[in-house]
Amino acid sequence: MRLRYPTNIKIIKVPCSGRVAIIHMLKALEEGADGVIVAGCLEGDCHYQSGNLRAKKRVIYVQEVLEKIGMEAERVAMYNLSAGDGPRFAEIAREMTEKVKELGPSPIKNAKKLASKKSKVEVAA
Amino acid sequence: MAKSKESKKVGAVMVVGGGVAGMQASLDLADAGYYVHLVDKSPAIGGIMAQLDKTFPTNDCAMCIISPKLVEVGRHLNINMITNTEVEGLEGEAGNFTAKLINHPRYIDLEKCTACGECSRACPATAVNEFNERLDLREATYMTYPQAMPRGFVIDRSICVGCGLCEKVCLAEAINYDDKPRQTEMEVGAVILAPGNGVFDPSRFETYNYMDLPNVVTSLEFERILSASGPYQGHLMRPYDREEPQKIAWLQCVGSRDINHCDNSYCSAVCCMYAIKEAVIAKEHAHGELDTAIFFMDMRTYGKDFELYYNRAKEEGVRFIRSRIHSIEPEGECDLLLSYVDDQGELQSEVFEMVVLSVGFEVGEEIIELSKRLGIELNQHNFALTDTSTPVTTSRPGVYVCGTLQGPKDIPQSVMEASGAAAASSALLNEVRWTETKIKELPEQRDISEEEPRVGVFVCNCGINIGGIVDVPAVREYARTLPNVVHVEDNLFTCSQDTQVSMAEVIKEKSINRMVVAACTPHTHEDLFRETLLEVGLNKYLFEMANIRNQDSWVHMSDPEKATAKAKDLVRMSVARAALLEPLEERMIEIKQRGLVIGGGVAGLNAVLNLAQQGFEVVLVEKEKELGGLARHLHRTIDGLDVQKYMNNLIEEVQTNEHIQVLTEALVVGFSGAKGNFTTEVLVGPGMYERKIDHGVTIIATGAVEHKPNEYLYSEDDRVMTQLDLGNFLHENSKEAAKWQRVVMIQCVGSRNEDNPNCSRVCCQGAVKHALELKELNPDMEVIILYRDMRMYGLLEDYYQEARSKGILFFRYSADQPPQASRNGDGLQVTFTDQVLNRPVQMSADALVLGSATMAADTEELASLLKLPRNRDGFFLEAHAKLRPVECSSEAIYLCGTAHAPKLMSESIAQALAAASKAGSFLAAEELRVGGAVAVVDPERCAACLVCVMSCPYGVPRINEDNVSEINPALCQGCGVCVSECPGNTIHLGHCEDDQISANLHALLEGVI
Amino acid sequence: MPVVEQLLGLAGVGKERLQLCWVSAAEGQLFADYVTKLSDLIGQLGPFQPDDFKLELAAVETVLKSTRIRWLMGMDRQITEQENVYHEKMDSEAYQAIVRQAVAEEYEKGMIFQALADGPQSVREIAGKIGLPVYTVSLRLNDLERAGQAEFHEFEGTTAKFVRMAA
Amino acid sequence: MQETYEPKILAFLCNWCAYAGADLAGVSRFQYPPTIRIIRTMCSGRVDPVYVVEGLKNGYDGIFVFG
Amino acid sequence: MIMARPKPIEEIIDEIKDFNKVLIAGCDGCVTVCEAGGVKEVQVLASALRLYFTKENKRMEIDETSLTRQCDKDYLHELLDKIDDYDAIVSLACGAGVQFMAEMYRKKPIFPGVDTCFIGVTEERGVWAERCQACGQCILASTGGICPISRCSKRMLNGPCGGSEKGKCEISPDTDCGWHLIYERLKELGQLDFFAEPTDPKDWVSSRDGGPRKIVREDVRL
Amino acid sequence: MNTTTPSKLEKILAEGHFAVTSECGPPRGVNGEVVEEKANLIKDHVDAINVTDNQTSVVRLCSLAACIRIKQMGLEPVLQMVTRDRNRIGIQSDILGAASFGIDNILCLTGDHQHFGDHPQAINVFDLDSTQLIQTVKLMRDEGQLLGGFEMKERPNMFIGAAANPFADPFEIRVARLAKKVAAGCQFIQTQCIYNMEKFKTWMQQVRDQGLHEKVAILAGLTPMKNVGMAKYMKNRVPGIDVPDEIIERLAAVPKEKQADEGIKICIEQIEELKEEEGIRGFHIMAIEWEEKVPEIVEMAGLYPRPTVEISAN
Repeated sequence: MRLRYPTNIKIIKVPCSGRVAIIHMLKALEEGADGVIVAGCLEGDCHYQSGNLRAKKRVIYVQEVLEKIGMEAERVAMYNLSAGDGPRFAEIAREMTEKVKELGPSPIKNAKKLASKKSKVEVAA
Repeated sequence: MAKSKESKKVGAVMVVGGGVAGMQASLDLADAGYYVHLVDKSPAIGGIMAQLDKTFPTNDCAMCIISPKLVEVGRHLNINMITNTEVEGLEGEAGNFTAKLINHPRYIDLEKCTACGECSRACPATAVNEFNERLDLREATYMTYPQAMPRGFVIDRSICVGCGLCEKVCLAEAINYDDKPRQTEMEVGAVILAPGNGVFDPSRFETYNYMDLPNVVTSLEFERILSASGPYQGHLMRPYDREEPQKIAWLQCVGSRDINHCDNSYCSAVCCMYAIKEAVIAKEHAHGELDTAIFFMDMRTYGKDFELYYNRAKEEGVRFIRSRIHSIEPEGECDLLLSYVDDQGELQSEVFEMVVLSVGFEVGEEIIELSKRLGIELNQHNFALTDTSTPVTTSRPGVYVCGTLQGPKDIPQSVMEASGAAAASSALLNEVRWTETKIKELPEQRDISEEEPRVGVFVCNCGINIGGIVDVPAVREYARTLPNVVHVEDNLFTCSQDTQVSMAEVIKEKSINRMVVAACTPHTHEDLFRETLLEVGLNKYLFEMANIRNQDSWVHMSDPEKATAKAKDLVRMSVARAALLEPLEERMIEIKQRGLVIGGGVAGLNAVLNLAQQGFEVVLVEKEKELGGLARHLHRTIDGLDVQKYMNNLIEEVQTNEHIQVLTEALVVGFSGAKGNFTTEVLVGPGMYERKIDHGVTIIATGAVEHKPNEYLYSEDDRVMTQLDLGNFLHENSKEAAKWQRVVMIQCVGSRNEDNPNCSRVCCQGAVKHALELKELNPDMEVIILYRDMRMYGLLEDYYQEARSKGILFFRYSADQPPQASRNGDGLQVTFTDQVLNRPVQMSADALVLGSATMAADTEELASLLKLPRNRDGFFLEAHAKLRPVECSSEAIYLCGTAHAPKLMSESIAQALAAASKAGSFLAAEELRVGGAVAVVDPERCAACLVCVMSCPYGVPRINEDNVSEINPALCQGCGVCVSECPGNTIHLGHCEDDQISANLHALLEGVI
Repeated sequence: MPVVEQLLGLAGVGKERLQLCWVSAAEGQLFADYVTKLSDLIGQLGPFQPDDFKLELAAVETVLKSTRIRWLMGMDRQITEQENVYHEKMDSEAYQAIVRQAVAEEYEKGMIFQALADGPQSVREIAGKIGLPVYTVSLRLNDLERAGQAEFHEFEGTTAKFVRMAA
Repeated sequence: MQETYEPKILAFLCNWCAYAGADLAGVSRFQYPPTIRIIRTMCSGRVDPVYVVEGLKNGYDGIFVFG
Repeated sequence: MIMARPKPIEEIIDEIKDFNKVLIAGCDGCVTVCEAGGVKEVQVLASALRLYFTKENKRMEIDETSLTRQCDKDYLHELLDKIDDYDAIVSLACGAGVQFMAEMYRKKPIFPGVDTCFIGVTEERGVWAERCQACGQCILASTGGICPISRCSKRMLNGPCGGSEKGKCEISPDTDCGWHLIYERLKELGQLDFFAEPTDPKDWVSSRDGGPRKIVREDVRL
Repeated sequence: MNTTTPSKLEKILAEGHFAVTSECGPPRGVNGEVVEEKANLIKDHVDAINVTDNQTSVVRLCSLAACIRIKQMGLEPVLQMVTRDRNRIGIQSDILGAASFGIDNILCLTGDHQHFGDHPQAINVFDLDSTQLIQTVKLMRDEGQLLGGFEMKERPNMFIGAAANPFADPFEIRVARLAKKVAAGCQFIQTQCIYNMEKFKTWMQQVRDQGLHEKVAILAGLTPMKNVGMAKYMKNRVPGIDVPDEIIERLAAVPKEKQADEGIKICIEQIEELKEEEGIRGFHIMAIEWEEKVPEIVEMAGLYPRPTVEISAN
């Protein structure tokens, strides 16, 4: 339908949202992602019956961990949409991009940049 | 099986009409080993269903259900889609026909056309878009709908001015102006007619002045308005000024049950349900409060869970007004005035902002012509003439019919009949199975485990869809710099046939062992590329797709630089993941070539007979002493079939067929194994000795029972009887019955109340059948039927018509004021409140006949043994109400007859044939592919903590003898939940390993820091 | 020229303001007469205020720039005199009708496109501004949506607002 | 409308016929109102309909095309 | 199985914030079963800690490993060569594992990553409940297989106290009263006479109160 | 019932009078006089005064010290002891201490869980439970032995009592437990405060069926209600108390200021009713923080004046 949404979203295909483990979300943040979306089917419509419910619980767990270590919990979010709902996906993409923009770049990214600059300096010195 | 000389039968079938029925029949037959020619007169298959927005009763979006079927038919090796073609004639006899076709010119070569859409964007000529029911325009070169199959455009000569612009813009040089109509002939063994039907054109109703009031639309137009791919992108707007209507009315029976405007006296069976659906969905779409009103005569929601749907609609505020609107007058600038008489008899008039005409089915001229050309007889409504006991066989042997040409019906019924027709043709052509079909020989798979990953990257322009926005050459050059990449190339259309061939060569030449294609969505093209890999001897899982079209170029059109950067990221991610892809082999396991049918009623008998005719060994298990089930108590069907005679020779045929083994007085006590290899334990005969049966498929046909009412003095007075009792009574002593002066019948006894909210579908026609019989016995007997809704759906309406003309009186009662049966002296009395006079009426009766409900048989134990879900009322749950009505959710177990839901005998037979067809197709494959993208447990690190056992939604993981967890590849659905839950991280999911995902992540974010 | 004339008519500017005359190199006199006659005619018509036709002119411009109309105009002779790609000749009257129809459609689309310039509006608002019947605006707006030049924006109560999109 | 108002008119003259005709008018000193401004084009075919609109938008009261 | 609950992450952060190189050691035994200390939890904890310290711009290296069990010396031995290049270790094993590792690697600070709670059972996925206090002298024979020491909040040996209500313990409506269960079970087994005579005070020597305990079995010892 | 201990309470019961006991809660501080004031309020109207031992796990002046004070006032204290706070060593040494001061009534309780009190973090002991405490006191009195087996020269001679809650679920165990306590050596019982009459009567009936009412003197526990709020609080918050709705409605029906008197009236009616109940040998009136009302209740219930019994000094 050629709807438009910002380019910041990069999509990884998994068989079911239930396949996304907590470690995947944390690793993404560790590698410097500013935000993580886990998108699953509408509740009750999951092809694998309860995959999306597991995903929801894991996202909540990651959000709690983020809060505890002083990062914004909204950087990770769970969305549910149906396969036929193209506009909803575009809406989600825009909404999440806005939200993450407000939150600003991920502290990890800056820290890593700083660290790599420092290590470069050390090497140079 | 070599083609046997003496039978000159042809192992191919022609299916006429590519709607949902045509597609289902083609798929069943192709899987069962026959070559299918699917002929459709329009440029794309999909039929009416493709135009629908949502479908009742599940409210799934029609496109979401039908597109997998479309892709499957489009890609199936043994289905040859011939679109834009009509059938000229058909000679020959069953098993060996010669069909003459005319292929109308398409002017676009389907091989080359990649559906990029440039031509239609440039085309200057426009015409009314029939797909969107004339709500908007379309160009001369068009594709009927975005997901059309075959994916290609067509030029509509009637409006094309021939300016040649499309040829100029078409990069694929697919346009061919001197395409000519071609005559072709082909040999087929059987023909299945599924041309579907047109809908009634309401312009014939001057009083509705449909033509000059834009806000009066047909139901199909309303479907397009609601559909997300429709003219208004799914926003609820009325055509005149695109305002959101606040009040919409639906007028039922437009072009059905009507003899003065048109001669369609039949009921179109689906309009009530789709009107309710459209009202409910419209409410969902509306922002503010939407007042919806349906004007109807009888609310005919007779199918499975239809009544629940009707009740829920009432709860959601849909108003149901029992009156037929005569005319629609314009009011103000564009509103509409309807006037009607309400229940209390007062004249009411209301102004609506939009009116939807629920148009019924009508057999179009073309279809009538087609039927004549193919030499099949039509009944008085121009539907195909079929017999109750053989619902899918036409008057011409070897030619079968299914779908709406056989009679007005809804999608599940059409799909059932489609499978039924497939079963019938499969039985006819059983000896020449697998003779015409092609099987793809695949070269030996190269063992690449030792090799270093050598990744080939193929970036696609997809015409200008990608190339126009993303700088493809830059992406290609960027890919060259990525690790493990040994070859990069970009091409105009990677999915076109010639590119596939060239890619195969490149792979061989550079011994590439991983392939990354940056193009469109894996959903539509992954299998296509995987097949190319197989053809070149590579394991099909060594393939990764970067979606740089649907998820990049198409959605970032306004920002080419960022889109190109994103494309590079996506390619980098895919290359990183591709390097880690492992070859996954799929094991073939043998399917036990025997079927098991549980339940020996009319459905079970038909299923077992057809399976046998398809050449398979079948065992029939029946817990009663003799076969027949509920049909034993029926004598005559409403259209005159002598049930007992039919049942007797059916049973005789089953017992004499050497492929069938009948076990009566047999109770199922054990059930184990997986699809293709079930083992069932049965206790047989009075001696209850145990028998173990190994079989590949199971068909459930456990039937239903008649509800024994506990009201209306049923058990206290023998003059009060159920319809079945009356059937037996009439059969034995009809003279006695003739003496009756007055017979009162009460409908909906035990149905449509709290504990059984569903409608039992068959009691209305049962009552009318017996009423007509009674009138024959004694014309001046007074027969009175008290009903809540007369649900004489489809062609049954004629009998309702006949009953009224013969003086049978019909009185309506409302659920909250049911009739009372009482006794004074030894006379029987019935009192009820007449809706028109609104006063109680009391009358004596010689006999009181109750239309009692059809309830589910007690299958508690069987359901738990087979782990089959049942709904609240005890009927078995089908896998999908619309598209898989005869399959259970667990594979290779099929369902038919009244075990699924109450239904007419002819409908049970159709469903039985459908179940036999599905079972036949499954068995015909002889081998089953399992494994591949499934979960595997690494035993060393398994702490046997049972987390996987507890978290798998399908309960597949088991702890084996050396107490570590084990996952049966045949049952694992590959969702990967256990992989993420396992605390020891010891479970691996083929093609979606943790390291592959982290490689993806790492590669993505590598660019960032 | 017939197309431009039709457009000027539609725009309410009146086709008199555009004159086409044939003058050979030798007919200096004829040239002068034409000039005088026509300038009197224009004189009677009075000054032409471009501002009160701003919208219409912009619409005419878009129509004249649209590939569809230019291509139809360009191919007019080819199809009606020689033959089209199907090696058939179309009778020019039918072709003209098609062209006229196309021009009218494109003009209405152009007007709506211009009207949408100042922010999201409903069908009725557009109709009011450009003086076309509501139902026509609704149909043509749908064409714009199909071509990606306009898009449904949002609902204000029950009224749908549409907005222009850069094609 | 009184005569005194001076209409502004834009004229496109094809170089071979009309333009030459106009020159001839000049040579023979035929008089015609000074209201027109002439643009020479190689052929009247070159006159793109868009120019007509451009003219009107920029304030001309009339457009002549001489082929 | 021994049941444990992952420690709140802020506690672990406090434990290791002054070090630069830390090893997270999981255990594939009981803590994997109760999803507190398995390989998955090690990865999640390590990743979360890395997130925190990177955010705080503190150079911190966190490695992950997991041993088959931490209550056996030879498994602990596996860390011998690696241990030196770490400043500290966070062990996700149960209390026994953490202490045993501390005993073996004397100079390295070993921090607990989980809170070991009790010996118990998995009632359902995600719900674990206590069943045994390891009092060293099992009396289940006389209480119908339900232990009052662990199931009664007052460790009473003689029948329900006055505070039990509707079969639930006085301290909370969702804790079963141990003695109520015992009484029902005895009634089913027809052993109500066990319930009748009073039980003498218990000899607590064999329980925790008798001081840290050891089991020495000469039959298997060399 | 012959008297085995110097306890005045035992003598009164032995002579068949209705014994009346009450309670006084020691203060949450050091001021011992509070105990004395409370004792003075009720000294002529009761035969013995119970002193609670850290009731509801709330730290208070210890029961032993309070009992000593009451003894020195010449009154008859009943030492309440919970097994929650002390292990068997502490318990036995306290019993010896009490006996040394001539305190010769002891009420053996298990005690409320520390969860309710002001130190939920505390560890609870429960080395013994109430039944085992009865056995211990009996062992010390009859065999003169400590649990560890040591033979004592002088023996504490105490009249042993315990508590019983006829209303706690499951109902049928309650009588079995009472039997257990009697078997352990308990001589008198003070029940939980009674509001649900029929339930109490069915309990008493079962007690009588097993003939326990001869083996042990049952004192009916009563607590007058101050107002409807207190009634609701008791019903919902205090474990093991069954307050039927009629009582709450009766209190609610009366205006605020009248509710106290209504509470007393109910208490008196209960006493009258329980007098007829066979097996009831006395009343234990627990008027927490309302000791001044006890005399009024005792008088109005016709239990005044108290019978005098010659006390054998021991």
